[in-house]
Amino acid sequence: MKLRGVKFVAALALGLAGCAGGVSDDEARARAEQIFRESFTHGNRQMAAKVETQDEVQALCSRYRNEPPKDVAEKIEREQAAGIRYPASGKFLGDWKQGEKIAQDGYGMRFTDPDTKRPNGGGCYNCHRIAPAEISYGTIGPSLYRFGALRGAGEATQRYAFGKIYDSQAYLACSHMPRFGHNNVLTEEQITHLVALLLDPDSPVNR
Amino acid sequence: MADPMRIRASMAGDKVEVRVLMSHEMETGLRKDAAGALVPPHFIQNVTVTHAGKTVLSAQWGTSISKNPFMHFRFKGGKPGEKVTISWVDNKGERRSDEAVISGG
Amino acid sequence: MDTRRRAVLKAGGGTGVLALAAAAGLIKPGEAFAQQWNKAAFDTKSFAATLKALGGSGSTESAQIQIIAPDIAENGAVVPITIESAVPKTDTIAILIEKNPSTLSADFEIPAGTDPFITTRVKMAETSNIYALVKADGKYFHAVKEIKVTLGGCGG
Amino acid sequence: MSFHHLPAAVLVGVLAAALPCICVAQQDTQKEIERYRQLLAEGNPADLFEARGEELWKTPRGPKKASLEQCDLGLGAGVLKGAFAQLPRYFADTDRVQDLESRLVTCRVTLQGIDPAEATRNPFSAPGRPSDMEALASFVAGQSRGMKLAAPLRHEKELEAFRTGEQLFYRRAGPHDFACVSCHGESGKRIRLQELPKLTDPDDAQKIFTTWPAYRVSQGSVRTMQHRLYDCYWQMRHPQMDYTSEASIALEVFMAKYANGGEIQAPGLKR
Repeated sequence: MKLRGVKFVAALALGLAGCAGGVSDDEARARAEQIFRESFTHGNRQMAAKVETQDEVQALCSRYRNEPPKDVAEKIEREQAAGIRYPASGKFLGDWKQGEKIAQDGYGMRFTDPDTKRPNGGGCYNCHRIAPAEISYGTIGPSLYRFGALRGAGEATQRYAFGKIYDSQAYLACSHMPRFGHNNVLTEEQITHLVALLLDPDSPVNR
Repeated sequence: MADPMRIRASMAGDKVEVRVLMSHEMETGLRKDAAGALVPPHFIQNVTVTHAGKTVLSAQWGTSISKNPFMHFRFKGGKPGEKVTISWVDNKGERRSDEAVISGG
Repeated sequence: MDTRRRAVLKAGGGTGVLALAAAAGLIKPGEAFAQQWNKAAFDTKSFAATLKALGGSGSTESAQIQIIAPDIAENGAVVPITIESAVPKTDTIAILIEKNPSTLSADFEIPAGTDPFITTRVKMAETSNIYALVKADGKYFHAVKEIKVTLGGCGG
Repeated sequence: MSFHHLPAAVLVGVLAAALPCICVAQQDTQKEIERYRQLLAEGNPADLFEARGEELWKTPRGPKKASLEQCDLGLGAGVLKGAFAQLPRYFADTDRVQDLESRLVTCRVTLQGIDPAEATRNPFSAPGRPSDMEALASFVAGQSRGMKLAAPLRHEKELEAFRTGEQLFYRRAGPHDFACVSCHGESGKRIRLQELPKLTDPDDAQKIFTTWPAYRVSQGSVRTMQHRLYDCYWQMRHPQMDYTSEASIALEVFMAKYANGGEIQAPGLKR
């Protein structure tokens, strides 16, 4: 909430910068899109085509610099929530040991990751503190240490954790966190392993 | 041929303080290239430092010295203007020798 | 050949303060590596085996040997290590890394007049104990320190 | 025991080691990493690259058998000192905004007669395959060491590049929805143990932007700003960014605006 004022000033400053650059934001955006397409010409064409076209959420979050107006934010959250596919079995808790491996692993979907048989990692430790033994953790996201111990491991929490990993923007429009399920980075089963890492009482996160 | 070393030799009190960087891959023999083939070991095995005809340090290295090796040591008996010579030879028999003039403190 | 020679000569007149190059051909015969490389010692895979291969039968832990190194290395490819020995008549200083594929990393001979002090950088495959093994007056002494190797960036 | 020969960083280390030993607590991790970096700062292998770059700069090469000594990096033909501190900038002869690497390519092509494809063939080294660009960039950057960054951002095309860079900085795409701002939008955050600069904050930008090119111990080589961007997009799950592409230079102009005034400490030394 305290950010609102800051945002307003920032918006003003951006408006002024806009004048200095000589063209409107829409024109600047159109030019940047053109330049973007001309700057990734040597790699995999399929991969390039995918990043050239933004989906609606990416385009909106880019346009609003991750601070969408309330109505836009609500629309994003509503639509993303509707797209979450919860496990048909109703089983949210997988194996925390496999979850730990997925959380450590940053493999997958880079142009040097040709092994399509090797599953993608979640790279969770890049941004979150999780199990206490790992001292090399990032801080872009909140600490998840003791996540289950603090929130309990009831069904509502299980459902929330699954949904958040599946599509973070169902809960916070323009969150920095990838939409792991929505974008097919992680499978349903992999996400249940991560849910177990966070919630299982035997997981080092909660012990 | 390998690039020249970067040697700094300067007086610190009555001692000569030497810092050297060497340009070398220091391949362990355990690394795989892009095609998945093992890259053969290639590393410096012996280093000798001489001053005024006398060896002031010698070393044997294995594959676990870091790429582009760095070394820092001190010896007595040198004076500004004199030379320090550092030589290395690697497991393929390639060698390199460079010298630096000792500067004042 | 021409480019090589030029490269060597020009480097000498380069940035001044630092290195002066000498062509490989200028190494005087005789000073060129009469010494040996102890393959047997570099092939060993434990502290005890390395000690034995270097000719020692036992080693005493000594507070007179200091290992100066970070507790945590941000990257195992380059771990800075300084070893300083206050053991009288220190002749050699070796660096051993317990969990590396080969334990012995380096063995320095310290002639009289040279400080029993050496800084270098080593590769560590994983979190491990490192040993500074000193030979002084025919006897072996050591110090040990654990260094944690972490994953610094986004990771594989 | 006397410490007076030890560099300050090592001395700090000795004193720290003398404190009562406690297990590494979380808050100490950052301190130890800081110490690791201080111990490394004693000798930067980028020195080796600077020396090789100087050699490459002065050696006649290419079909025209010319050296790069007459290269115009923005302050006139042959002016090296301080040129890097005023890049990226607009160049009338190419009618483009160019960064250091883009301009070095221009000079290799025009002065030395090297084929453009050849001049950009091996910009990023691999073990056993050194890159001339990494060495040249190290050398030229080192010639502005200690000076303050002053990228001009005056010419119409420089301002245009800034606007483009700004759009790209916030542009989210790919399977992870990443944009530059995903990691560089807030101060004091890290990926694993690596701190991340907020690139639109002058305090952060001035400290970081000015340390590239840098020797990266994780890569065993100097890496350039072009590589930094290429590597970011790799991690962002984008395809490989074209070397000296217009988008890369626009992003550099965008970053330079906030980094202007920072003291150049390149080539730096990093993880």
